[in-house]
Amino acid sequence: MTTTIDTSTLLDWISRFRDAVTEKREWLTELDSAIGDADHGANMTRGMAAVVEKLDGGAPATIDELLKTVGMTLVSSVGGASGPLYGTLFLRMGMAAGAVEQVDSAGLAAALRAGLDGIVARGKAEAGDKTLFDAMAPAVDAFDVAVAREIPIADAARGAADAAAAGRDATLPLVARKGRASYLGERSAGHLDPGAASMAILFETLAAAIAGAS
Amino acid sequence: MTTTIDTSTLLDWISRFRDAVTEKREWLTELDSAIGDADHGANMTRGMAAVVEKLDGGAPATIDELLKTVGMTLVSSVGGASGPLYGTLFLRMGMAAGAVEQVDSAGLAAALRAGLDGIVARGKAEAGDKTLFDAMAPAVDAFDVAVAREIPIADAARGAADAAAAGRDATLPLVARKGRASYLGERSAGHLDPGAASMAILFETLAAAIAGAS
Amino acid sequence: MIFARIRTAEIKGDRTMKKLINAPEDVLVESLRGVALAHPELAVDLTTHVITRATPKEQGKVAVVSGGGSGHEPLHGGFVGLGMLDAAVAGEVFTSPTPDRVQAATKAVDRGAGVLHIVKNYTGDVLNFEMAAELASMEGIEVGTVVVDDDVAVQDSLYTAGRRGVGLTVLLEKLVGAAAEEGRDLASVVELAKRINGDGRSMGMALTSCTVPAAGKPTFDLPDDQMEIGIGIHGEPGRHREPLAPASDIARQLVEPILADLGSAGPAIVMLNGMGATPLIELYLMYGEVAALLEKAGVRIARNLVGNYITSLDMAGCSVTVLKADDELLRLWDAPVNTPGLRWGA
Amino acid sequence: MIFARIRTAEIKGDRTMKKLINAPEDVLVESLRGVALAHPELAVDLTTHVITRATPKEQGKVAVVSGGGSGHEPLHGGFVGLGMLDAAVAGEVFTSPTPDRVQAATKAVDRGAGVLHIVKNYTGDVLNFEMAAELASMEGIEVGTVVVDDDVAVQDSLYTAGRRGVGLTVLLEKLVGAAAEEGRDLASVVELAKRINGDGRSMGMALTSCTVPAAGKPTFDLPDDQMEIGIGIHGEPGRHREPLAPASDIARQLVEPILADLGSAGPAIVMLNGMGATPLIELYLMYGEVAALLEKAGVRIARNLVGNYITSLDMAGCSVTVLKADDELLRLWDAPVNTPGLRWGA
Ligand SMILES: Nc1ncnc2c1ncn2[C@@H]1O[C@H](COP(=O)(O)OP(=O)(O)O)[C@@H](O)[C@H]1O
Ligand SMILES: Nc1ncnc2c1ncn2[C@@H]1O[C@H](COP(=O)(O)OP(=O)(O)O)[C@@H](O)[C@H]1O
Ligand SMILES: [Mg+2]
Ligand SMILES: [Mg+2]
Ligand SMILES: [Mg+2]
Ligand SMILES: [Mg+2]
Repeated sequence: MTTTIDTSTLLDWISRFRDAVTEKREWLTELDSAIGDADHGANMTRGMAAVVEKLDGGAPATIDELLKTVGMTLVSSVGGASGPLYGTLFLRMGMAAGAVEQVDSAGLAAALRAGLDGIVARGKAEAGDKTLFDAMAPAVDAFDVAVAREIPIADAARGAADAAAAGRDATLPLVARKGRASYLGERSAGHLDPGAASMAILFETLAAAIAGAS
Repeated sequence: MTTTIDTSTLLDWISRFRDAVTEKREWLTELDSAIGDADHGANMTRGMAAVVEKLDGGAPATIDELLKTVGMTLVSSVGGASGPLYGTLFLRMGMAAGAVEQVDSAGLAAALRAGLDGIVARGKAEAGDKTLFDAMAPAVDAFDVAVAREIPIADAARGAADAAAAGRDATLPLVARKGRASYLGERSAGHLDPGAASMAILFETLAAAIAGAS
Repeated sequence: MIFARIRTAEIKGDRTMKKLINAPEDVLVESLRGVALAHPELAVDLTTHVITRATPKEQGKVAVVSGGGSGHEPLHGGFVGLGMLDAAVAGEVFTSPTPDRVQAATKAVDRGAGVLHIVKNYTGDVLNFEMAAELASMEGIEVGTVVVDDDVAVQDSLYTAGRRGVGLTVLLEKLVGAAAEEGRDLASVVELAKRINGDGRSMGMALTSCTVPAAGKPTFDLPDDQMEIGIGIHGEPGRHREPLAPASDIARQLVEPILADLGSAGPAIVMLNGMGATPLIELYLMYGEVAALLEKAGVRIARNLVGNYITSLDMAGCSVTVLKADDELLRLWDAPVNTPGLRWGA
Repeated sequence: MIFARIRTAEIKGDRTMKKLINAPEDVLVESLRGVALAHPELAVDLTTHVITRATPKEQGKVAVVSGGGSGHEPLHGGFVGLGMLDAAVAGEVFTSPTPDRVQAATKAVDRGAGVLHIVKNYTGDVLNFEMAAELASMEGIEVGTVVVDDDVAVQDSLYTAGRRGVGLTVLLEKLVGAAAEEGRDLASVVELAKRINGDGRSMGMALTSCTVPAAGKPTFDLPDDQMEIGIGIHGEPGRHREPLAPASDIARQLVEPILADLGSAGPAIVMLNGMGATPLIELYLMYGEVAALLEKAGVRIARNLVGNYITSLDMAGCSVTVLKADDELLRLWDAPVNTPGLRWGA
């Protein structure tokens, strides 16, 4: 069973994430139609297509370069709210991971935490604002706890994915306080947050990639 | 049984025509939607409302003045193709009838013929062009024949109304060669001409007014 | 207030219309009221529906008058002003104005040098302007008339009402307005107008029908996957209906009949016009398609207009107008114009 | 050709859209191509989607840059030109452009006196422009930013994303553009921009949803007898939905919250803006209603705009913007402007 993550696992993650957002594109857009502007599916698909195209042209050998490339490509291809936020997530993960070729579970935990902090630094979201933060924060927390308990990395990632999904579902009744959905006031309640939905996919595919590497 | 038409019969005609186009407004507009611009019902209703309002303010005592008032009011309140055409019809009828207080059936026949000629002078329509001419011409012809045969005026008017209705129905298969419907080419076939429909109403109400006066 | 509510109820009945209006019968006057409030440089008569310049042009210059049914805004009222029209007469929606009003407008703007009537070729417009011209000449006003008939969707034949007047009307009003402003005499202005009419052609299409306020529902039913090719500007159905197609294909269907009819290539003024409910992002996209096709056919687009200039209420769709343009026309085109709908150099 | 047909088939599938487009993913670039062909006075980069003036302004003057998602045309690209913007950056439909492109535009138009970013208050726009400003200042370009947030439909609170930027953006771009053209320094231009943002408010409504090309169907379902009050410009549902009402009633629902928020009366610049699919005849009618209400409330309308200036694709509806205007603002308003979307005095 694998205990570390290398660039090929990360590449697998990226490519699974691309596939999954592409497949779920209409659903993400539908969620964004209800409380946003109907482009979240298009945004994530466009961004991840650009990322994969970029990496196909030659993937960096170190984790920091790889994740920073992902982040920069998202920043420069997505736009909207999700571009800077997902972009910052990967940029900060890369910076935290450093110029290494693999990270262990603690290293991944630190990178994810740095990514989350980056999102907060950019978007100022707090728990319960009904944003992608609400899916990512519990996932990162769950991963941290699992790592502290020395749970195998694949199981830790699985738990994080489940936590992200639960966090996504918990956005349903919330009244949005950040992003476009906040303009709706009370009318934003009763809908899943699209960013939380794509974030849950990000953790789902991370778990799948790590499981696949095991 | 009446043998002449006086101004009160004409006023009754006008008011019946106003009532009938108002009642059939939607139908006329529907016909004009199919092969025109969806305003014939509104046009005729607006025009006849203006005529009745004008006459309510004091009706002229002679037939020529009465009919010319109707014609001028239509010209200055309807617009579109039907305004000048219906307006000219009444103007020419008035000119033909002269400054009298009543006309006999021959006088009415001559006036109607003059009205028809006026419409042709203005609009250049020929038989089969799918216009109001196609309802009016057979009506005027039928009235002429009935008068020549010394058929009572009420029956003559009834026959004219029937001829107008038949003329209207005969426009159904025609391809329009005048007015807006002509732009449609072959697609104008299979629809009644709206102007022919209002013209049939004009003769129907004339017959009713004369019958009412009998 | 109660009255307003009754009217709402009426609107809400089976005649639900998605329109920013009060009672359907008040649309024209209430819209003109807005024009009057928005444009102090215009004089808007809310009784006769005649729009003139607040500051009339000098004595001795030909005046230019146009008009027709409403529902084509900014045409014609939005083109009143320096370098374009002296007066516009607004009829009810899609219904030509009456002769007395056209005549009143004619009389009001005559500066002693005669008046040009710009008439779109519809039976109603032709007949009402004809009667107006008769009335005006009875009052000693010299009237010249140009009947615009540029729509290649319609067969032009001795046995029909001929082609409709559509998009070219906009270009003609601009160019002829500039000529009149220069002080040319009526005969020369009429001649110019007729030459322009001979050198310009248009073709239009619709993605949706429009809804006439007084009718309360769409003039024609157009299924979700169909479009009409060869429509006019009054919600008349077009010449034929076909499945929705990409913009490139639609552009070809509009450009080809124009070029076939217009013949030779060369410099041109081109308008890509929206029918009222089509947003600019689509109009520019269509312009890209149309311009590419025209240039390929040897037409050099010297000037262009892209936008909603002659509309058909809330119809979605567009039309293309191509006018062959020599140096004189380009000079007249570039002359200052100051109207709500078209403005430059002033 | 085969490719084109495949695309048509796609369009024709369950995503029937009544739009003049080819493939949905090409809408932006193909529309920009049309802009480029129609406006030789603009330089349109079809790769970065940046629109600049073909003739840049003189060295030493502050440059003004704006941008945002597409679908609001003529905003922003249609406001590039003398007296208004130096560059506009067009994002995908309803999606803010990316920082690198905003930065590229900023760098391209900087004339050594710094650059003002006009940003509408949406998280996406704010974040991307923020990153762009960081990038630009790393290159030594001084950037000032104004975030426009004029939409009174949205509660402005410390605990939300605040009010949206809508109609006021148009007026602000015009006024600030004029100030920059006069040669004022960046600090003074930024201060002016913030003052304008503080003195203007907007409110909008929709009769229909819009359809995002990539989504292929209306963003929200709005029954035939309902309207949305308090919408933005991205097809977001509004604050509440209610039965269709007469224009007079709608006008009241738009004007009242603006005045309640803006406070005192006095001279103002007022815009009655169409959302893209509403024809001028209705916009003028609405302007009549709105102007009457405002004047009654003591607002003296010194200048006005009526038309489609900041749209939401093919949405039917309108918005009202009121900006308090002193003599300085009126002078800046009257200064020459020469852009595709707004032009006078030039
Ligand atoms: N301030 C914020 N912090 C964190 N996430 C945010 C913030 N604002 C918006 N989001 C997320 O962005 C998502 C919307 O992304 P997207 O639709 O791609 O961009 P846009 O809102 O610009 O159209 C929302 O569902 C929400 O999860
Ligand atoms: N040249 C013509 N001669 C006679 N009747 C005509 C002519 N042109 C049109 N019409 C009649 O006018 C009717 C249309 O009237 P209306 O709808 O009121 O005017 P418009 O066509 O201007 O909208 C047609 O149905 C036709 O009967
Ligand atoms: Mg979105
Ligand atoms: Mg009609
Ligand atoms: Mg008509
Ligand atoms: Mg967006």
